[in-house]
Amino acid sequence: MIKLLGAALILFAGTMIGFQQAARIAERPRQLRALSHALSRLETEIGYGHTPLPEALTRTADTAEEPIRGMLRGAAAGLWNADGLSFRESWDEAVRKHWSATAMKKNEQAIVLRLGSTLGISDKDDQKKHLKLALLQLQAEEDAAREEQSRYEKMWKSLGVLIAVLIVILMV
Amino acid sequence: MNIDVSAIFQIAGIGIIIAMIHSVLKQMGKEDMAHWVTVIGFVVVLFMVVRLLNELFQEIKTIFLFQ
Amino acid sequence: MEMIQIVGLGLMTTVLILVIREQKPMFAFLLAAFAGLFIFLYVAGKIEAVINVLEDLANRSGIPSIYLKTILKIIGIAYIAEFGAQIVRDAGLESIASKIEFAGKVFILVMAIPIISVIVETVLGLLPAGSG
Amino acid sequence: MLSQISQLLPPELKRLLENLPPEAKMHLEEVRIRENRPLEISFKGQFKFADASGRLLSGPDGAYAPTAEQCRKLLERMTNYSLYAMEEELRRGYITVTGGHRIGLAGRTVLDGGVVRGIRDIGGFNIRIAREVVGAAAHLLPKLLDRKRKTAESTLIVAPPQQGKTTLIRDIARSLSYGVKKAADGTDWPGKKVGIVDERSEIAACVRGVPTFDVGPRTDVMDACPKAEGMMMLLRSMSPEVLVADEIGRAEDAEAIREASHAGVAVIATAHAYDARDACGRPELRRLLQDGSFTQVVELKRTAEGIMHRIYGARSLLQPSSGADIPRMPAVSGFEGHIRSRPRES
Repeated sequence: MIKLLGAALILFAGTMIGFQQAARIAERPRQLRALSHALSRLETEIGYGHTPLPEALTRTADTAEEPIRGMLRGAAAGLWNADGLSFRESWDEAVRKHWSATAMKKNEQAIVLRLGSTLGISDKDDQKKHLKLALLQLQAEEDAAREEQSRYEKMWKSLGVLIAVLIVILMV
Repeated sequence: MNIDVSAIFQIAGIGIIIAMIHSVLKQMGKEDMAHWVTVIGFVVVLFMVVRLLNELFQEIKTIFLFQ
Repeated sequence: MEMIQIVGLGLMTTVLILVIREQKPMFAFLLAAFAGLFIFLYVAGKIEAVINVLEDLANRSGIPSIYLKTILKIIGIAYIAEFGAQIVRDAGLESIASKIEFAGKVFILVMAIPIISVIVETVLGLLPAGSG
Repeated sequence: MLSQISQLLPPELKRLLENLPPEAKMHLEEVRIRENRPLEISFKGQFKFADASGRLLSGPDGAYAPTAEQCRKLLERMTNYSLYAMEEELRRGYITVTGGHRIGLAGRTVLDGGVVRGIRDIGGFNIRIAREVVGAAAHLLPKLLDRKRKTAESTLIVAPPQQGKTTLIRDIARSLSYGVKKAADGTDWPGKKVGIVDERSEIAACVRGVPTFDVGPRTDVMDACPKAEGMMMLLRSMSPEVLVADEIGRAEDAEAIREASHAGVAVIATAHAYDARDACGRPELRRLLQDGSFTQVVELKRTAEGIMHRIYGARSLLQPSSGADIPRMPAVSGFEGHIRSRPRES
C-alpha cells in the first residue's frame, strides 16, 4: 500500500516538474516580449517625453506585468533611498533580486545589466541607441526562445512523466 | 528463487521507457543526451542480468558438483 | 502447474521482447537473456532432486562415485553450453554460438575420457583372452 | 535648505557637509567639487577648503578630494539620473535643482557644427546655494514705486556675480505681489500682478510648475522659459503689471523688454556688470536705458555688514560723463540701503 502511494507520489511529482519546466519554457518568450515592450516604452519616455529616469521607470512599471514590473519598480525605488546608490548599482541590485522570479536566462540578464550601466548617463541620442541595441538583442533572444519553446515544451512534458515512471520501475 | 518474475517486467518497463525518452530527446535534437540515457539504462539492465547469470552459475556449480 | 507458469512467462516475455525490439534491440536481447536465465534457474532447482536420486542409486549399486560425478559434470557442461549458445544465437551471432557448442563438446569429451577408458578396459576384459 | 543639497550628494560628501562648523553651514554659499581635487566651500564671501572630517582649512593641503565615483554619483543624482533630459541645461552649463540651487558644470564640451551641444566628462561642479531672504528688498522697495502711475519703476539691477541679485529680485517680486502696507509715506500700496520669467528656475525654484519659494500671491511664473519668449508669452496671456526677469543681456531680451515697456508694463531685471557705468558700456543695456525702457539702475555691492545698494537715474547715467565721478540723483545718497542677510531655512 505504502509502495503504491510512494509510486503515485513520485509519478505526480515527476509529471509536475515536467509541466513546470514546460511552462517555464513557454513563459520565456512571453516575458522577453514583455521586457521588450517595457524597454521600448522606456525609450519613448526618454526619447520623446524627456521624462526623468525614476519617473520613466515607474511609469513603465505601471504598464508592465509582473515580474518585470517588480524589477523596474525596484530599480526606481533604489534611486532615492539614503544609501546614495548610483543608477547602475540600483539597477543591478533590482535585476539580480527579481531575476529568479522570471523564466529568463543569463543571456538576457547580461543584456539588461549592460543596459543598466549606460542608462541615464548620456544624452538622448545615445540613450536611444543603447536602448535600441538592447531591444535588438532581446529580439534575437526572443526568436531563439520561441524556437526553443516549440521544440522543448512538449519534450519536457513527456520527459517529466517518463523519468518519473523510470524511477518508479527502478525502485520497485 | 529470490529474484521474482516482476524483474522481467521491470526490465521490459525500463526498456520501453528508455526507448521513449530516447526518441523524445532525439526528436528535440539532443542526440547526445539520448545516447547517454540509453547507455545508462543499458548498464542498469545489464547489471541485473549479470547478477542473475552469476546466480545461475553458482547454482549449477553446486548442483553438478563442480568443486 | 509450474509448467503453465513457465510457459506463461515465456509467452509474456516474447510479447515484451517483440514490443521492445522495434525500438531497442539491445534491451530485447537483455530481456531474452534474462528470461532464459530465469527459466534455467527455475529448472536447475528441480534437477537437484533427480540428481539426488541418481546419487542414491549409484551408492547402492556400488558404482564408484567418480563415474557419477563425471557424468554429472558432463550434464552440467552440456546445460551451460546449450544455454550460452542459445542466447548468443538469439542475438544473431551464429558463429559464436557454434564455437560455444564446440567448446562444450570438447570439454565433454575431455571429461568423458576416464569413463571411456574404463569402458574400453571392461570390454577388453569381457573378450576371451586369446581370441585376438 | 542644506538638506535639499545634501540629499544630492554621495554619502561621504554629505557627511562632510554635515560636519562643517555651524557658522559655515549657516552661511554656506558655494560648494565646489572638482574630481580628485580639494573640496572648496565658500561662505560669507570667503573661500576655504574642507578635510574629510569637515574641518575648514585655509589651504588646499590635506583637504578632502572627491573621487571620480563620487562625482559620477553626484552628477547622476542632480540630473535625477537622467542626463538626457538635461540637454538644454548642459548646453547652458548649469543645472537648477529643487530649491532653486544652481549647480554649475565644467568639463569637456561636445561641439556640433561649432556650437556647444553639451558637456560630457564633467569634472567640476559648483553648487550655489540659493537663499530665500524675505525682506531683502525692504529698504530698496520704496524707491522702486512709481506713485503717480501707481506702478513700479522699470529698474535694472546690476552687480557682479555672487552679490545677491537673484535673492533681491525674488524678494522684490514677492513684495510687489503682496503689496506694501504702510509704505514710507504711510499709505498702503496694493499688490500688483507680477509675471516672472524664470529661465533658470532660480527665482521661484519651480517644481513641476509650482514655485517653491514664496513669490507672492499674485505672481505667475513662466518656468524654464527663454526670457524673451517668456516675456512675450506672459504679456500676451497673463496681463502682468510688473515683469521680473533674471540676467538679461541678449538682443532678443532687449526687444522683449522694449515691447513690455511700450505696453506699459514695468520691468525689473538683473544684469551682470561690475557697476552701473559698466552696464552702460554694454550696447544692449545702454540702448534700453536710452529709450527709457529702464528708468533707473540699482547697483549692488557686498560688504562685511551685508549688501549695500546705490540707485542711479537712467538719464543722469547716460549723460556723457567726463571724469571718474558718477552723477547722482539728488534723492540718492551713497550706499545707504542695508540689506540684512538673514537666511531663513526653507
